[in-house]
Amino acid sequence: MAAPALQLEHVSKIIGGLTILEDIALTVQPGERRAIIGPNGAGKTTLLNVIAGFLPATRGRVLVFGRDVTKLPAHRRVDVGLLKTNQQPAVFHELTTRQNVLIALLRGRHPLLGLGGLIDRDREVQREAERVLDEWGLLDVSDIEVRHLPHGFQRRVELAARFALRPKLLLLDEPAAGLAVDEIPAFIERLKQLPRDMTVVLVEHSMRVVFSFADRITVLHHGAVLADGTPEEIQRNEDVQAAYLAGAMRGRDARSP
Amino acid sequence: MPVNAASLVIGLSYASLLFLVAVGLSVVFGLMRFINLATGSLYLIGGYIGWSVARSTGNFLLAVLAGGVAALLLGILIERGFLARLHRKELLQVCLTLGVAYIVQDVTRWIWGGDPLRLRPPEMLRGSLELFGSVVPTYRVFLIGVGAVLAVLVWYVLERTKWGAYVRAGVDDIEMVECLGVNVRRVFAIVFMLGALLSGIGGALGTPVTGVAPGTDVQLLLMALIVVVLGGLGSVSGAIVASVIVAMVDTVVRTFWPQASFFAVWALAALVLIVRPQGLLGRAS
Amino acid sequence: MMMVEFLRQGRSIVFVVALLAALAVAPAVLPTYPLSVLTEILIFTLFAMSLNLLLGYAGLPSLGHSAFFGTGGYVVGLLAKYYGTPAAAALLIAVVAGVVLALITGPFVLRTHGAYFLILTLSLTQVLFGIVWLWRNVTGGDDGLPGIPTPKLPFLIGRVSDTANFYYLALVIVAVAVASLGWIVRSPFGLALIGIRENERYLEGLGYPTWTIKYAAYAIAGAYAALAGGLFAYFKGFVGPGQISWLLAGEAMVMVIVGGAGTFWGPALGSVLVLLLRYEVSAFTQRWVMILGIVFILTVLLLPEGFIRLPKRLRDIRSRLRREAPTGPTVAPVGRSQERAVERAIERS
Amino acid sequence: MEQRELRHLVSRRLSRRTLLAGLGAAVVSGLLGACGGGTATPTPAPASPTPVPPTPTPVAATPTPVAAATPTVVVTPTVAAEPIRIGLIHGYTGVFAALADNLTRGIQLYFDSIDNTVAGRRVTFVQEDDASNPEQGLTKTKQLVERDRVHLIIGYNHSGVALACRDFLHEAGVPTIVDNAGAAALTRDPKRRSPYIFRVSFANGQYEWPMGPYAVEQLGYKRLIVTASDFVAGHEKAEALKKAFQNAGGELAGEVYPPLDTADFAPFLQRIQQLQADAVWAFFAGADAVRFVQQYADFGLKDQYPLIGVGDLVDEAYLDQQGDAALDVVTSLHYSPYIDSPENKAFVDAFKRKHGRVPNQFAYQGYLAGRVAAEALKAVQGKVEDKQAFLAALKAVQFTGPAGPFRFHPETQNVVLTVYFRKVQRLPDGSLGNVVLGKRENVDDLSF
Repeated sequence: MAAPALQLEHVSKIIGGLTILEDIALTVQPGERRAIIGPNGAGKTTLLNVIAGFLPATRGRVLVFGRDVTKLPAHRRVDVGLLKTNQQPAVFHELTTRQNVLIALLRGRHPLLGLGGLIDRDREVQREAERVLDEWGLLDVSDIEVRHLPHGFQRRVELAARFALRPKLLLLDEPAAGLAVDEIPAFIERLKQLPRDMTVVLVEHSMRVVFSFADRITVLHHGAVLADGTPEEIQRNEDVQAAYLAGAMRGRDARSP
Repeated sequence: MPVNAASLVIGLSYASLLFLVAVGLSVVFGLMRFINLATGSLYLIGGYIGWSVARSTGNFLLAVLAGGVAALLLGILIERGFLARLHRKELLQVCLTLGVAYIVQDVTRWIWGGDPLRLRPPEMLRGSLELFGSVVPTYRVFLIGVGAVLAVLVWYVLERTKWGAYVRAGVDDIEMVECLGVNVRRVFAIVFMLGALLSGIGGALGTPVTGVAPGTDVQLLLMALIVVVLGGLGSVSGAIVASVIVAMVDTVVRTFWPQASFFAVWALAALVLIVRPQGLLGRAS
Repeated sequence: MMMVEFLRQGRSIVFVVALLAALAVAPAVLPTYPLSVLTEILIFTLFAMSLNLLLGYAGLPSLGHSAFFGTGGYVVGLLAKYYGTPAAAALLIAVVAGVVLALITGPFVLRTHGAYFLILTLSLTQVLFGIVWLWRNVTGGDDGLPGIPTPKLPFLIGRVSDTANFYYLALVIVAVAVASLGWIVRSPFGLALIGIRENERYLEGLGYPTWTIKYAAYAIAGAYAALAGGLFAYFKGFVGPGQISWLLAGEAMVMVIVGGAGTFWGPALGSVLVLLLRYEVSAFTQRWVMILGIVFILTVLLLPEGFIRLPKRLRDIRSRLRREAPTGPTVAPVGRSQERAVERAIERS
Repeated sequence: MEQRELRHLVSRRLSRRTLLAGLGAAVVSGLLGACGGGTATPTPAPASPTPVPPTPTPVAATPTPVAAATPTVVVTPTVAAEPIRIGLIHGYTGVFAALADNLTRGIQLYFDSIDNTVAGRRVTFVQEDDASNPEQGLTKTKQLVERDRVHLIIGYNHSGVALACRDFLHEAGVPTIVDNAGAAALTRDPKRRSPYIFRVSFANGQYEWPMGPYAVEQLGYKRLIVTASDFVAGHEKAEALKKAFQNAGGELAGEVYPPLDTADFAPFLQRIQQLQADAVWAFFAGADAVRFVQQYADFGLKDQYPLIGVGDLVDEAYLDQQGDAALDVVTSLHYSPYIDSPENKAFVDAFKRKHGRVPNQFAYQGYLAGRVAAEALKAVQGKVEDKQAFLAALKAVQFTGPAGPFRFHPETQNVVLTVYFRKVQRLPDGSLGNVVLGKRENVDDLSF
């Protein structure tokens, strides 16, 4: 059997004496769509950041496709096919849409940290960027600085740049946040069209997105895994319901230490 | 005897001056990430105006107040005129305040000439007194007193009042304070002006020791920058602690290894930043 | 698309060729004094452009770039004084020294950001300044090292004046250096630098080794600054602590900002403006310091993106007047065609 | 779509190009217009009585108090040739601004006294600011020589600037009178002195060393603490003094070198306090001098060790600020406004009339420079263009000036000084002044 796409072993994160994540174990199989949910302050975003390497784990191991990446910095984890999106779309505001796509495509293409080539001369990457822009319906805005684009478009630019890198494991941090209600169905459709050889881990508040997309759901509560199962199982789980009710009431307190 | 009471008085009196110049810079720095390279100019203005007022009225207290007010006016000009537009644009702030510093430099040279001027302390503070077996100038002891009082005052206002809480919260998280319905801009403006006032008072109080001349602004600016960074941006206690540390290190090095005094404090600043990039009492960003 | 690209490139090629041609014939039309000012402008252009790599592209506000400039100058000065090293070798060693200094200090200064980075680079420069000032036996202290022989291009000796000779030498070196800087900013590395300025973390999330890139940029900027410093020492025939002083770093910073930080030609324009102000205005009035200050302030207020954006700024103002619709201060002005493009894209999706 | 974009681009391209071209043209023409004055100005024919000075910056246009009083244009029937152009270069901005102003006042004072005319030829000035910055100084010197085509340069208050410009002045063969910069090498070092460069002020150490024997023999100090600003000039001066003091049988008790621009001397004074000596010798200038003398008194050191040193410490310009702290300080210098001679009295009175204050050493040096230049010009009947004759005339200049006989050392072309020992005392009018105690004559710059 192939190694799991993502495996967390006893992962803990302590910041300033405060335990944010406690002894998390998680296994995501290749091709799986996994949602991580939980009340505010449960540590979902922290968990994604630990996986992506932006925050070092205090304890425990992170394995991606069987490879131990615990000690690797974030940029090296991209090499094993791991990419993450942000709550606020991770785009470069003063670059154009095209440049945002190019910057992703150009990663590691040229020797000497990229000093060994010229962007304009790299016809291949230009064509590829054109294709990506076309694919994501961004051709019309390709030469506009991203800061001038509406939020939904910025999200699209972010995803286009990420997908250009053909990730094998994609971490989505509240991708639907900031979308208008009527934009959500189309967005779910887009998610569903993601290729099946890609593993997706999703943190999301919109239950509509979660339940129509995820194969399995993990529930975090106070930095620990509360439940793990199929959407149906989670829906029936009483602990989860209790946690959500309590969490909804204490949400704000839980966020600030 | 290596370090005696006199060294202490010297160091602490210098620390008082540094604190007065640096505290405004520090809080403004921390609050608005505003890099004010015209800080030394505020000191210079305070010193020159103080000198002129003392010369024409003979009243030292009036001179100090006038120096503070003059710097305050310049501070208001900078704040109202320019700063409001340059929020969070560090490079432009550097350019702008450097421009202000140039202008102040030139205008003061125009008005007061290039010769060094010195304000004489009032009659009762002249001369020296004996302290634990060392002779120290009375004025230095007075400076320590004033510095300490102002430090406590600033500390109290910023650490113990509601208004100060807004400022401190603003240092950490501006959006949050704005959500509380506080007019952060006004808080900024007041902090900036208070900082200018203190720098000006520092200038007038400092002239009996440092004198004022072209170049005094740059010396004080550089020292203030060190203090601010050592203490940690936005931290009043940091500014107090760092003022004392910088002044004491400077004093001790100068006494025992004068050659090194040229860059001792810079080496100290570099060392601290390398070990603790956020400064001694600053919070990690 | 290919056509468009060709035209776009063509435009800049025309500009560069015209500029080079103008600079090449300058000695024929300019007397020696303006020519030496032009030489100084060329050298400072290189210095400001190297700083721009950090300041404008990578968003690292260094107030200590003169450390590299001065290092280059002192290497050249010391080699000339004690070993009589030929200029080509000395300049090469100066560049290496700049890189070495950057590689040593980089790991320390790159731990910090923003204002702290500014102060830390300033501190390091001050420490170097102190060393140079105090090490009188070797560096000449505040008097500096005078009497550095100015190198000449051998095949031009006797054909043009010495001033013109060194001008051509500087022109060739600066032109090559600027061309290579042009390569750097148009390379994926250059784009990555902007990414670091915009959001270092996002770039890291795309798999870029951001720290290494910053380190490399710091070293590259150090190399170019040292080259400029070495040239400057040859040009002036002496090197002194003023060339390592933070005030010089501040002036370079101002050149970059006044010209246009983060734009390729901005620093060149900035060095032209600042040096002309310094040398020409001071010939007319002692109040030139004040005038310089006023220019800084006006630039910040009226042309925050630098003089290089003056044409664009004028266009913006014109189009705003035409539309008579005041845009809010926080919303950056968007061209009409851009708005339409966004609308069109939204409709289609 | 393609086409529209293209058109858009082309129109943008055109407007950009025109703008760029415009900008470039503006820059270049600005450069030419601003810098090219030298070639743009036609040399006036010798006979044409052109009242327009060919230089863009006659001193009369600058707002200094000196200039304001200068008669703008003097057209006398005797003016037959184009004016003699003298370049004045000092650090008019920056830390040494006041010093530069005093030097210029002195120069102006002398030339005013001869109606800015020598041997029937008018003298005009081009004033340039080197900001006491060697890089700027060199550029400005080139500007004076290559664009303004001055016949003679008077200036250089800063050693670094003078050293930086030395090679250029030498190679371009510009007759130069240094009126302050003391860098010893400029005249003492046979490899660095130049037949074109003269110095009317001093070489560092020249007026300091006589204090050594004077302190031992006249003041009776056997042990001395030496303190000076930590820069080259400070060390040069201190070295000369130390050597002379030790040769005279004195002993050094310690040395302290505070950095330039020390805001607070207290720690150094602390150190001095811990040493055992008969007196303290000090060299500080500018703001440092004011602070040092004041803080020296504040810490009660005046009662412990008498303060002696160089004249810069208690310059007439600072005495008012230093007040009683300066009383009884004994210094050596090549000038004092209280030298009792008719020449000095005339100079002091003239200066007082014009500027309302007593001249200091810098005003005196400027005055000397002006007079030396004028005397040499007179000797060649104003034919400054005959460079060799003019240089020979400069070398031969001799007269009795405010501080006694003036002449250059034939080998070094540096002034031979009369060094005065002075003491700060309260004058009958209640102000403070450096009263002359004694003097040492014929001190040249090879004597130490």
